[in-house]
Amino acid sequence: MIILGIFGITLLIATYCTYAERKIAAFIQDRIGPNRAGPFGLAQPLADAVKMFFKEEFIPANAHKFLFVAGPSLAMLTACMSSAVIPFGNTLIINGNHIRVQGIETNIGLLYIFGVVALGVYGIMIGGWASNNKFSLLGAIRAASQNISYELAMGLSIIALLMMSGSLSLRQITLQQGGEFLGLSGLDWNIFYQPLGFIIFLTCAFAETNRTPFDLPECETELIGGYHTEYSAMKLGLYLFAEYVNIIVVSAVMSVLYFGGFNFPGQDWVRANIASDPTLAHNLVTILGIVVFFGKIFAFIFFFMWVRWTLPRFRYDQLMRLGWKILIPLAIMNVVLTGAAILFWPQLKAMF
Amino acid sequence: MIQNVFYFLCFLTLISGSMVVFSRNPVYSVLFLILTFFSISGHYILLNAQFLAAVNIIVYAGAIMVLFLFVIMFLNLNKENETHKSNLSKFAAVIAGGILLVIMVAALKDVDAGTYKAEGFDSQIGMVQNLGMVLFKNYLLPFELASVLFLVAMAGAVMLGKKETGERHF
Amino acid sequence: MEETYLSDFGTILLFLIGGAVFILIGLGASKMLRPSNPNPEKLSSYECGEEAMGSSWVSFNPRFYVIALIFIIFDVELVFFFPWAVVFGQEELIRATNGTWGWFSLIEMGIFLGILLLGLAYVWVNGHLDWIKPKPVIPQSRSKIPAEMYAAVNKKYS
Amino acid sequence: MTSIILLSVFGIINLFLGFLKSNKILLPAVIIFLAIVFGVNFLDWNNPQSHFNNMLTIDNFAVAFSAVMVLSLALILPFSRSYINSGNPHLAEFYSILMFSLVGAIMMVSYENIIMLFLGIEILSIAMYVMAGSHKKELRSNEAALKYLLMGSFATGILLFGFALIYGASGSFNIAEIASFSSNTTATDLLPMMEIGVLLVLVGICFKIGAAPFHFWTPDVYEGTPTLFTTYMSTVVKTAGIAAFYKLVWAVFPGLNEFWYPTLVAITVLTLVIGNIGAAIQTSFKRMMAYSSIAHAGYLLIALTSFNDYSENAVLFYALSYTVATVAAFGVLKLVSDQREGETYEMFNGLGRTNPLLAFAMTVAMCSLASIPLTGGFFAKFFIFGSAIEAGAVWLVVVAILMSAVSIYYYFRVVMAMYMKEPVGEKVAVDGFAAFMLIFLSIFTFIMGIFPGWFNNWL
Amino acid sequence: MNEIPEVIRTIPLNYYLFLSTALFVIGVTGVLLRRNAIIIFMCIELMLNAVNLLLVSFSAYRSDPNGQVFVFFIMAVAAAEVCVGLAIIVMIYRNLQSTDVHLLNKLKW
Repeated sequence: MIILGIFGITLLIATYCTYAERKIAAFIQDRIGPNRAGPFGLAQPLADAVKMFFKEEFIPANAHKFLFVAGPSLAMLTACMSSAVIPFGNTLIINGNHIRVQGIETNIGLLYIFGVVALGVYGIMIGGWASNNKFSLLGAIRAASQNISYELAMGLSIIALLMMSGSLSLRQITLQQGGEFLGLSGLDWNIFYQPLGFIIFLTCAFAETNRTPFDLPECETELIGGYHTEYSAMKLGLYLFAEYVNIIVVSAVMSVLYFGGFNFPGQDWVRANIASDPTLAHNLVTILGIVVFFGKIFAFIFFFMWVRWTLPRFRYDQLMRLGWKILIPLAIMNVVLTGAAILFWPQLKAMF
Repeated sequence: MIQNVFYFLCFLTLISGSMVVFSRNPVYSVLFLILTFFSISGHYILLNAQFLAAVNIIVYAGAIMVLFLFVIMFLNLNKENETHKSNLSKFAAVIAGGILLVIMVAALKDVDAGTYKAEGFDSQIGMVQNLGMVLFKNYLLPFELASVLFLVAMAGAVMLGKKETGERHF
Repeated sequence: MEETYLSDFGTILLFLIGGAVFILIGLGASKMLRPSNPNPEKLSSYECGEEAMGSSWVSFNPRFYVIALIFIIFDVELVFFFPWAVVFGQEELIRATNGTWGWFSLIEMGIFLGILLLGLAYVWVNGHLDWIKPKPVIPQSRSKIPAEMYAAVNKKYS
Repeated sequence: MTSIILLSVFGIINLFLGFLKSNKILLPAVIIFLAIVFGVNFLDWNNPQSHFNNMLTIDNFAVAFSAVMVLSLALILPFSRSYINSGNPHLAEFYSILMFSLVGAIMMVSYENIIMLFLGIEILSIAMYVMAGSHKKELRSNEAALKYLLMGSFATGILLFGFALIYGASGSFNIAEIASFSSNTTATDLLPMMEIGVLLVLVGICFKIGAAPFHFWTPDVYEGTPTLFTTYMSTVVKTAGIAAFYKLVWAVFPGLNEFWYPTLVAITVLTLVIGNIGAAIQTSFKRMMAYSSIAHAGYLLIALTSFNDYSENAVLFYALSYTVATVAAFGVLKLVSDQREGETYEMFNGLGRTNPLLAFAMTVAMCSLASIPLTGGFFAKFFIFGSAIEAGAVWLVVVAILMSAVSIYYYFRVVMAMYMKEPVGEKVAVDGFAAFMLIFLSIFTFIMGIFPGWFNNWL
Repeated sequence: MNEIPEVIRTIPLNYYLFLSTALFVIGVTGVLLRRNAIIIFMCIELMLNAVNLLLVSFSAYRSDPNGQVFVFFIMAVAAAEVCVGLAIIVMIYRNLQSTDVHLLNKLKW
């Protein structure tokens, strides 16, 4: 049940991301944006879907037929897999059973995410290469190089977080952030301890999802459409869809790791004071938590789109310099600082 | 239920493993090898070696195979341009493999590898905490020396892989 | 330590199957619905309207490849960090060893990290991480009209 | 233990010294580093102790073999002058990778846990794959690297499957525990697994040390690899491999010796025959040396089949004398082939007239390899055969002596060429350091041949 | 709670032994059969994976973590080996424009 729910919601959000992207672009550029299909243009994604189904599509004669289809499928498949371990909410108590609002709770959740993100590059590489188009090949190579470069810094920033949490389970990490901070329960978020790590992770998240300012694999001005130059209709749709699903997953991971996941300030107060029945109170907090979690995800998605219309694209040498010569040393420094801080924590506490 | 999963994974492992060997197109070989890694990761999960399952995906599927794909793209090996061995030597290779299999199985079929011991069984040994403990306490020295290995590999690979000055650019 | 159950991992399979079904429905339905009347022009590779020259499976800049080589090594070193990060902060261990475990593990990782950093420094100084900066070539027009005349015209109408 | 740490640190320092403008400083620096390591190594003499939860044990066996290997590298490097003169941009990497590979070699002779053995083998092998391909523009070198890599990784796979089966049978990677398992063969249920494991490990190691019938990659690889690194391969890599093998069969599988002994004897005889006959029919000097190194691996394997009080010392003495002679031979080859194209016997024609020093050093080396009395090689074989006779393997010694007779033919072909034929080229220029090393190596060979007692009975 | 994984309870260890032996033999056959250096290299990876699977199954059935640590090291070393190996293959290609080992030399194998 919950699995289907998670799946459906992810896809739904991804669909509406396309709408949101246009609306936000329009807002930032002082335009109206899509407004014809349905009220406020809300049926626009539907219209897009219909277009994708009915549009003629062809596979270039020189392309590798099978791999040409396999590319977008792989991209979509890896994107779908990654949302499995994200804890969308705490447990719901129904008839005395604790049900976790999460696809799967594992001991290795973070490693799983890391592994699946690493796989994301196959879809792009294979698709770009199978197209037999010079632009596609260049796009694929750029994407692969960029993804692997930023994966390292991403991993290192996760390490620093892991040293504090001591657990790879995303759920554990979330629950650990439910404590008190500045007198508010549920605000003990990692962002306050790992600001540098968060910035590194955020940058890498942009790069891993190939979003502006890191959209060199598909930048129109240099490479037409990059790895999906030759794609059209449904297969292009799969690529775009995979990109939006990746954005959602990455936003969710960021909320879990750094912004307390489904914890929200004052949750203990809600639990204690609103409803008298403990089961009801628990469920209420959980549902509120889910809402808050999606709120955080939407905030991040908005941020992604905001940045897209704000920052110009990097040049490739700048991109590599940022990844290897700035982010990786910074991330290593962050690991060392975190280690030292953990060891000196009692002394640090005594000082203040 | 789990037995069926096991048999399915065995089947998948062996089939995709054979396809790595018999595929004409190197790109297919790479994809089948990735599939093999996934099915082996599935086995690890069945055996509750979760950490290794994840590492297997990260290191093999996420890094090593990307490099293989990179090289195949770089060298433009999509088409079948392998000169074929004579049928005789192919035949010999297959026969040699078959004989090896028969010998090994014949020798190992009498082995009773034993089974689990219920008392004192720790199903959590494959968890990252336990492995970390063992790795950083008992296997500290190999761990540190592995870094020397990485340094050698990196210095060597970069030296061999880079373009020399004056070399043709392509 | 949280116990985990194997059956949970079946969920990943469900996600995989769900994704596969979604893709199959998408591709299958669009295949049935869409028109298909290809012609050679449509099927040719897109190269901004030019006739495509040769196969596009060309060899690319080896720098990309060197980056991938370096990445593999660092990725494996990174994987070594994960178990360390998990056992590093364990408070019961630190307490059991009277605080020495923390220092011990920090130092042992410090050595590993130090060698990693030296490796990074090595490839950095060697210039393998440098990407050649684009050097814009200012186009030279081969017009017979001398440049001063343009300058004069520009000056006149500016 | 200290030597491993020092070598790693010096290797890294040396890597970064390469960023200096001039690479003149590198060679002296490396020699000094190696001298320090050589000295420090002996601090552990007669002070056996195990380190890091029984990961490795530094006993006299380990110290002695480490010393031989460090010494070999120090003897080889002076012949790298041509790289310095030609301003090779990767010189620092070459030296550092060689030093790192020594770390692996030392791990191989002092391991106490299979993981350490595996890691040691891999550090050494990966370094050698790189060095084999270090002449990037030369197709022969590339070929050698590829072939070495494919065969080496294939051997690693076989070796690892063997280790896995041994682990499955004995339940441990610690060699003491494996030994106690294998000497207690009542656990018959697991015995076939153990035996297959041991067999696969034997095959894997024989691949690595190039013993017949798994030697077929050796000639091509040795021929294609740049001469300096061929020297290293045929001395240090072989010594480390044999020492690790020795420890493996006698410290790990002693209980199973009825099982592996016949196999090992068969491999030994095959190696002796193929190595010597193969060397006799070669036309290229370097290829002959490759087969000769197979043959010498055969002699060393004789010591492995006869485990007794003498065999350890015999292996050590043989390794030392073989190293000294081989370095001298390859050193002359490198100096000559740098200036006269090719690596055939004809290249040495008349060297006795144009370069008496080179010819003399080569003659001494060849005599030692052919085990002529008064040179170290004579006593090396003498000790090996002694230990074999002590173990009762007389027929093995007979085969070995017959094969030694064959070896005189091909070793003296080059001596004949040097003194009997007309010169083919100009005088070969020799730099002072290399000349000094050649004189030193020759004297060393004679000392070993005249006062063998100084180098024997250490262990 | 210390639940023994169901696979360990219901499947004999010998099955894993045979599975990894079969996978290993497939790898060996591939090395002998194919000519393309990259495919040979992939077959070697297949062999290493057979080893890993065997070690993990021994380790899990015996509940002894040493085997899994060894697998961890094998993976690390395999990565380093692949790194050097592919560098060598590309270097050859640059000189030769082919990776077919047969064209490389007069190899007899």
